[in-house]
Amino acid sequence: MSEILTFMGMEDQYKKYELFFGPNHPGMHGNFSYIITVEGHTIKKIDPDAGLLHRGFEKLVEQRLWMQNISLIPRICVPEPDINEAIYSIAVEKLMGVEVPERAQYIRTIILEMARIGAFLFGFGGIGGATGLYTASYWTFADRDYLLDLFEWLTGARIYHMFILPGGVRRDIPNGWLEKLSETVDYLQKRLYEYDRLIYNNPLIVKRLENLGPVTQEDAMKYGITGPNIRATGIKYDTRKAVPYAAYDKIDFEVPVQTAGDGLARAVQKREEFQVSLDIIKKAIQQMPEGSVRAKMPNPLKFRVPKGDVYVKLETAHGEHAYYIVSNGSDKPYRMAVRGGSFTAGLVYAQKALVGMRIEDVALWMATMDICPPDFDR
Amino acid sequence: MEQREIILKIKENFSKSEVKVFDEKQFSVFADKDDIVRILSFMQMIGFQQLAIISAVDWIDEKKFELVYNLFSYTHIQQVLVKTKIERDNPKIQSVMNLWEVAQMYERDVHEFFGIEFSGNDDMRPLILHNWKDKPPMRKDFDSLKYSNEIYGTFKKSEEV
Amino acid sequence: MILYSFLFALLTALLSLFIRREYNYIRWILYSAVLASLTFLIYTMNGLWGYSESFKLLSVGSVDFSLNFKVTPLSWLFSFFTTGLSLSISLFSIVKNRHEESERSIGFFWLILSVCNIAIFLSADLLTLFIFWEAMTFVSFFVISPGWTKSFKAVNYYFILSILGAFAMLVGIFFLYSKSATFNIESNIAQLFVLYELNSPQAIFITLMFVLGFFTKSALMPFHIWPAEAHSEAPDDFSSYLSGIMIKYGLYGSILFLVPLFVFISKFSQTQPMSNHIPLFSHILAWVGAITSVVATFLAVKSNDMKRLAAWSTVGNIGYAATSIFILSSMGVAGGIFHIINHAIFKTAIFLSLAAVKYRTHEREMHRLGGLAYKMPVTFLTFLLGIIAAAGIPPLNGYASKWMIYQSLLSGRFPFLATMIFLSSTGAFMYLFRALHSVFLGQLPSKFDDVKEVPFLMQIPMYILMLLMVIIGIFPGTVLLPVNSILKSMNMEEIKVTYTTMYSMLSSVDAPIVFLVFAGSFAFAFILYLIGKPRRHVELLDNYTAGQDPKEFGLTREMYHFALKFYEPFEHMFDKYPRTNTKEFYDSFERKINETGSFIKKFYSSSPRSAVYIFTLSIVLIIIYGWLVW
Amino acid sequence: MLLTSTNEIKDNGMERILNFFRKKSLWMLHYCTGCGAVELPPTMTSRWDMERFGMGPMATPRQADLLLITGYLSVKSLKRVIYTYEQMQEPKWVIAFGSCPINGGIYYDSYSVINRLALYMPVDLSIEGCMPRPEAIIDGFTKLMKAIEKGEAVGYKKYRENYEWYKANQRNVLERTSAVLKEEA
Amino acid sequence: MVNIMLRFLFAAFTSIIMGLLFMGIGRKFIARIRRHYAGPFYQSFIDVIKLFSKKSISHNWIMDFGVMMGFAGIIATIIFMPIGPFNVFSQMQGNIIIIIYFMTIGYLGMAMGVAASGNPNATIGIARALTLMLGYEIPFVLTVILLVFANNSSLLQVMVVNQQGGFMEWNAIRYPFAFLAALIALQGMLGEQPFDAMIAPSEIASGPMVELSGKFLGFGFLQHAAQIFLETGIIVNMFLGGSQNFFIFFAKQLALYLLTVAVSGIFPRYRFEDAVKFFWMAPTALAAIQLIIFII
Repeated sequence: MSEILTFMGMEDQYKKYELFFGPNHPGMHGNFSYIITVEGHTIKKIDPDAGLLHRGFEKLVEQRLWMQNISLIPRICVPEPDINEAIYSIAVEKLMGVEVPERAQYIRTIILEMARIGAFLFGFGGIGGATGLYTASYWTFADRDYLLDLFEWLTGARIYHMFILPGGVRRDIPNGWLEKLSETVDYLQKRLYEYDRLIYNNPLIVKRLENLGPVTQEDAMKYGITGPNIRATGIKYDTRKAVPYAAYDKIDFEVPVQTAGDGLARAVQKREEFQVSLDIIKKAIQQMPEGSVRAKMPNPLKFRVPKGDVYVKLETAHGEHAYYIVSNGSDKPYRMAVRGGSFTAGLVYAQKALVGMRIEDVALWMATMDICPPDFDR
Repeated sequence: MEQREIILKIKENFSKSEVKVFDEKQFSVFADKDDIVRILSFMQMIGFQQLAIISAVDWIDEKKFELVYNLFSYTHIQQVLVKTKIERDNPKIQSVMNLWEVAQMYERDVHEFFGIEFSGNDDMRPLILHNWKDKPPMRKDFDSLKYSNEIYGTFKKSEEV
Repeated sequence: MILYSFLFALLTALLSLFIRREYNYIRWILYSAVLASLTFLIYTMNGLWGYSESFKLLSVGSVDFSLNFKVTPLSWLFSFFTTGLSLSISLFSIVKNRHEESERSIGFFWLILSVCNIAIFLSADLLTLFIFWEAMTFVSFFVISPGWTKSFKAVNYYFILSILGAFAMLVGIFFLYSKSATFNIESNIAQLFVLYELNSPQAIFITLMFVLGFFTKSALMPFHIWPAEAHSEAPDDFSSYLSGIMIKYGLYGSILFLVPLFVFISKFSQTQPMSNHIPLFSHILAWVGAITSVVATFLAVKSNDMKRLAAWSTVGNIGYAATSIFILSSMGVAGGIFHIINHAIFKTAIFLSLAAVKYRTHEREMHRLGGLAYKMPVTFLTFLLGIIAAAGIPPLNGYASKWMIYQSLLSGRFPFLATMIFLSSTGAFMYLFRALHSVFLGQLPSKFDDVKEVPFLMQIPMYILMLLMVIIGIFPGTVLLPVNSILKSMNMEEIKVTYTTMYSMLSSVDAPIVFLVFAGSFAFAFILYLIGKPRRHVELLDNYTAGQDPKEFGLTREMYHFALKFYEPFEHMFDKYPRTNTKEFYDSFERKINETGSFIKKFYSSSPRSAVYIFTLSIVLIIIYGWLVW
Repeated sequence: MLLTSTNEIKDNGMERILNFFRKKSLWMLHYCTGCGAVELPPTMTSRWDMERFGMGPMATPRQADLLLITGYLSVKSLKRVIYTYEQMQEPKWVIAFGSCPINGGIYYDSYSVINRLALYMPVDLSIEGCMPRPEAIIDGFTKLMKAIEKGEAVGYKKYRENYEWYKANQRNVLERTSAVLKEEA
Repeated sequence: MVNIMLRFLFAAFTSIIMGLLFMGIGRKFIARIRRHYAGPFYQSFIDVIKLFSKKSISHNWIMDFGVMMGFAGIIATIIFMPIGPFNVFSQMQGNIIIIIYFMTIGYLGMAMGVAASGNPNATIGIARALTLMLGYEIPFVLTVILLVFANNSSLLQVMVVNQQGGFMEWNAIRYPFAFLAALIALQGMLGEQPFDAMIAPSEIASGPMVELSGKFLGFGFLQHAAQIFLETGIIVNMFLGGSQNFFIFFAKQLALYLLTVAVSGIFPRYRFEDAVKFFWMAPTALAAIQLIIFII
C-alpha cells in the first residue's frame, strides 16, 4: 500500500509544478508570497508564506509610551495609514472615557474618508495593473496625489500623518483647506465618470471580473471577510452605521450593496463606496461645526490609561481593521493585538478560494479582495 | 436579540462564566479553560458567525496566559470577547479550528508568538518568523531591544561604509 | 529480378530465424544488409520505366491469376524512398533490439513487410496489389502486437478496420474484374470510365469501395482513430516504419487509381450527369482530407503520450497530402506526392528520436520527461529538425511541399480549404513545440541525471535523416524532378521546377536563397551575440523563483517543470459543444466493434491458423459473391 | 572588515563609455520590500513620471539593474533580497530608502528587523526620509546616475571582492543554530 | 555577392533602427494617453546598448542558440519584405506564404530558447503565445488569401504595384472588412493589449522574458523591434499601398503602430482562450465576409 502511495506521490511530482507568486512578482501587492501548486494552468493548492513585512508591532508598542505609539502605528497598514491612528485614539479615549469635541470628530471623518478614497484609488489602479490596463493605474495614482497634497497641507506629510491623536486631532484646519478639498472632491467626482468609462464599463474588464472567485454570504461571515467585500455579497452591514464612530452618526449616508459576490460585484461595490465617501466628505464640509479640536488631555509623557481592555474596529477600504488593546494602568500599553482587515482573506480564505482558479486570476483576485500584506504581517 | 438576552442565555448555559459589559455593543465572557470549545460552539450557534481574532495576553505576574476569542454577530451586531486563562508553564488548550477554519491560522500565529499549544491543530509550521531559535517573542520576558542589539548590532560611525 | 530479390529476402528472413537469441544483433545486421541491397537494386531501376515481370500463380479455367510487377516513375519513387528509410530504421534497430529478446520475431516479419512494401509499390495490377496489401496487413498485425497478448486491444481496431478496408477494395476489384475481365490498372480505369459514361450506379459503388479501402489504410477522416492506437503501441522503431511508410499505401493507391480515374473523367467526359459530378466528389474527398488534418491536430494537442502525439501528427499530415491530391491539379498532385515523401522522412526522424528517448529513459508520457536535450543533443537536433520540417518552417523540406500545397490550393481557388490547412499547420507547430518542450527542454528530472546520448550506430540514421531534410529543403528539385516524370506518366501537365527553384502560377521560391537568407541572418545574430558581454552558464534551478530560495522550499527540478495539460484552457474551449466527432464517439464505436467482433476475436486470438482460415474463407465467399453477381 | 573600498575599484576606460548608457536606462526591480514602496507608484506614474529618466519597473531580477530596498527589512525579507540581488546581473546597484536600512530607524528595537543593511549587501545610495517623498526618490536617482557616470557606483564589485565578509554577516543573521539570548538561570 | 550582402545589412539595420524608433515613439505616444511624458524617443536605443553591455546568464547552449535563432528568423523574414522601394533581391521573392512561415522560425527560436531556461513561467507564456497564434493566424490568413486571389499573385511586390493608382486603389479602401480583420490580427501579432496574455507581468512575471538577462533580453528587445517593423510593414504592403518613398513607408508603418498602441492603452488583457474565441469570431467573420463578397 505504501508503495502505491509513494508512487502516487511521485506521479504528483511529475504532474504538478510549483509557481512562486511573490515576493518579487509584479502581480503581488507588497511583500508577500503564495507558493502555488499548479497542474496545467489550474491551481491545485496554495500555501501562503507571510511574515516578510513582519516588524513586531505588537511587541514594539509594549515598549513605548502611549503617546509615542502614535508615530509608530500608522505603518501597520500602508495604503490607508490614518485608520490606525483613529483606532488607537478611539481605543484610548474609550478606556479613559474622554469626550472628543465635535469639530475634531468631523475632521476625523474627513481624514478617514480621504484615506479611504486614496485606498480605493489604489485599488482601482491595482485592478488596472492586474489586468494589464495600465492606463487606469497611471490615472488613479496621479489622482490620488491630489489627496496626498491636501494631506500634506493639513498635516505636513504625504503618507504617515499622525494627525489623529487621543482626544481629538493634532491641529485645526488651515484657512482655505476646506475650499480646496471641495474642489478636489468635485474633480474626483468628475474623474469617477472617466473611470466608469475606462474600467467599469470596459467589456473586457467585466469579462475578466465576472464569476471571479464568488464569495457566498456564509463564507464571508465564517471566514471573516469584511468591509466592501462582505457588502458585495449582499450583507448590508457597515461598521460606520452599525457601531458609529467619529461623526458618522451625524452624517446621513447610504450603504450600497451588491448581491453577486464575485469579482465584478466587489469592484463595483468599491466604485459605489467611492461615491459614498465623496458624498460623506461633501456633507461633512457643510455640517462642519466650530469649536476646539482637542479635548483636554494629560501630559503626553506622563499619561496613564486606566486598567481595562477594549476591542475597537473601524471600517477601511480592505475590511475591518481592529485593535484589541489591554492596559494594566501603566504608561505603556500592556498588549495590543492587531486584526488586519485582510488577514483571513489573504491567509485562510485564499487557500480555499484560489483552488481551481487559473494562474492569471491570482493577481486579480488579490486586487479585488484588497489583500494588504502589511496588515497581516504586522 | 438584545445584549441582555444574549448574556442571560450565556448565564443559563454556562453558570460558571463571568460576563462583563463594556458598552451596548461589546461585552466579554470569562470562561473556564475546559469550557472554551463548548462556549464557543454555543456562541456560534446563537448567531456569532465571525471569529474576528484569537489573541493572547501574557500575564506574567499571575503566571497565566489569557486567550481572547473575539466573536462578532451580524445578526445581533454584538462584539463579544470570550476569554480564558491557562497555565503559563504548560500552555495547552483545545483547538477551535473545527468551528471556524480561520482559527487554524490564528492559532498558528498565537503558537508562534506565545508558544501556546493547540491540541487538534497539527499545522504549526512557522508562518511569520525566520529560523527562530529563541523563546517566543511576544512573551513578556523576551527582551526585544537586547535581542536586536545582540544580533543586528548597533550603529557605529567609525565603521567604513 | 524483382521476384528473385523478393525470394532472396524471404529466404534470408527464414534463415535468420535460426540465429540464436544471443546474437540478435547479427540478425539485424543481416536485415540491414538485405535492405541495403534491395535499396540498391531499386536504385538501379531508375529510368527503366516499363520494365515488368510476371509470375503465374494459378489458372482457373481459362483465367490466369498471376503476380505482375512493373517499374513506373511513381512506383520507383515510392519504393526507393520507403526502402531507403526502412534501411535507416533497421540501422537504428541493430542496437535497439540488441537485448530485447521478446521481440525477436519482429525482424523476421519486418523483412517480409519490406518485401510486401516494395511489391505493393511495384505491382502492376490490382490483384497483385491486393494480395500484398492483405499480406502486409496480416504481417504488420504480428509486429504491432508482439507476444500476441500485449497491446492486443489497441491493435484490434486497426486490424478490423484494415480488413474491412481491404475487403471493400477486394469487392471493388472483383466488380471491376467482372466487367473488364482483367486486373490491369489502366484497363480497369478505362472500364470504370465507361461505367461512368453509362451512368451506371455500379460505377459509384466501385469507386466508393476503392475510396473505403484506401481511406481506411491511410486513416482519413471517419477512420482516423486507429494510428493513435496502433502507432503508439507498436515497438518504438517499428512505429517510425508504420508512421513514415505504411500509412502511405492508401494515398499511394489513390494516386495510382483514383486520381488518374478522376483526371481521366474530367478530361474526356462526354458531360454525362454522373461524370459531371466527379470534380465535386473529388472536392469532397479533399475536404475530408482537410477536416482530417484539423481534427487530428486538435486531438494531437490533447495527447500527452509522445508517440500518440506523433501518430496524430501523421494523420494530420496525411490529411494535407490527401487534400492536395484530390484537388486534381498537377501542382496539387505533385505537392501531395512531395509531401508524402517529405513526411516519410521527417516523421521517421521524429519517431526515431522518440524511440531513442524511450530507449534511454523507458518513458513515453511526456510529463514524466524533460530536459533531455542537455543530455542527448543529437537526438534533440533530430527532433528539432523534424518538427521544423513538420511545421513547414523554412528552410527544411517540409516547407517546400507545404508551399506547393498552398500554391495549388490558392491557384485552384479553394480559400477555405487553404484556411483549414493553415489552421492545422499552425496547430501542428503548437503541439510539436509542446512535445519539444516537454521531452527535451525545461527542467531535467533528477532520475535522468546520468542518461547518455544513444550509441553512435543509432545516431547514424539520425544524421542521414537530418541531412536528407536539409538537402531536400535546399534542393527540392531532387524529389520534384522525379515527381515531374510521375506527372508525365499520368498524362498530367508537368510543373515548372528546377533543382533549386519551384514555380507556381502565383509566385516562385528559390530554395537555396531561402536557406542562405536564414544562414546570413543567423550569422548576423551570432555577430551581435559575440559583441555583447560574455554570458556564463548557471544551474537549472538557479532560476527566477520570485525571490524565494528554492532550497528552503525543497523545490525539486521535477516540481519546476510545466509539461502536463500544456494547452489546458484551449483544450477546454470546445467542451461546451456537443462532441460528435471526438473521442467519445469513437470510444463507443470501438466498444460496439469489440462487442460484435468478440466472436471473431476468439478465432484471431486463439491461433494464427484460424486467422488464415477466416481470411481464405472470406476470400472464397467474396469470390462466390462476385461470380453470382457476374 | 571590508577588504576593498570604492575608490580602489572605480570603473575606467570602456566601462565609462558604457556607463553613459547604463545611467540613462536604469531598470528597477518591481519588488516592494517595505513600506517605502507605497511612494513608488506615484513616482512611477503620471505625476512624477520616472520614465522620463529612462527608468521603469521590471518583472524579474534577471532583467533589472537596480534593487530598491524600500525601507525596513525583516530577516525573512533579507534572505529574499539577498537571493534576488545575487540573481541580478552585473552591473547592478542598490538604493536603500529611508532611515530603517541605515540604523533600524523606528524599528531599532525590533526583534525582526535588521538594523544596518550595509553589513549584508553593498548599498550604493541611501535616500533620507521616512518615507522618502517622490521628489527625494527622484533626487536620489539622479545622484545615483551621476555616480554611475563617474564610475563610482561599484557596489556590485565591492560585493564580489568582499564576498566572504558579506556572507559571514548574512550567515550570522540567517543561519543561526542556537538561541541568541541565553536563558538566565 | 557583396552587393547582396550590403543590401542584406541595410535591410537588417533599417528594420532594427526603425523598429526601435517606433518603440520609442510608441512609448511617448501611449504616455500621452496615460497623462505623462515618458523618456526621449531614442530611449529604446539606450536600453538595447545597455542590455548588451550587461553581463548575462544562460542555462545551456540551447538558450544561447534559441535567442539567436529567434532574432535571425525575424531578420530573415524582413529580407523578403519590400521596404518601400527597396528589395534585397532583384528578383521577386516577397512570397507572402514564405513570409508567414518564416516568421514562425522566429517564434520557434525564441520559444525554444526560453523553454530551455527551465522556468515554468516562461513555458506558460509560450503556451499562451502559441495558442494565441492559432487564433490570430486564421483571420490573417483569410485576408492573405483574399489578396492573393485579388492580385492573382502571392508576391507582396505585385500587391504593392497593383495599389499604385492612388489613395482609392488601396486595398484598405477596396476591402475594408479584410483590412479591419488584419488590423485586429496585427494587434494580436504584436502582442499588445488586449492580446498580451503571453507576457502578462502580473500573472506570469513577463512570461518568456522571465529568465532573459543582459544580451539575451537585448535580443528579445531587438526581436520585438524588428517584429514591429516586419508586421506593420506587411500590413502596409498588403493594404496601404506600400510606397515608393522610404519616409512615406515608414510613416504609414508608424501610423499603424501608433494605432495598435492607442488601442492597447484602453484595453485590459483577454484571457488567452477568450482571445482565441474572439479571433475566431469577429475578425474571422469579417475576413470571410470580405472573401465571400470578393468571390461573388
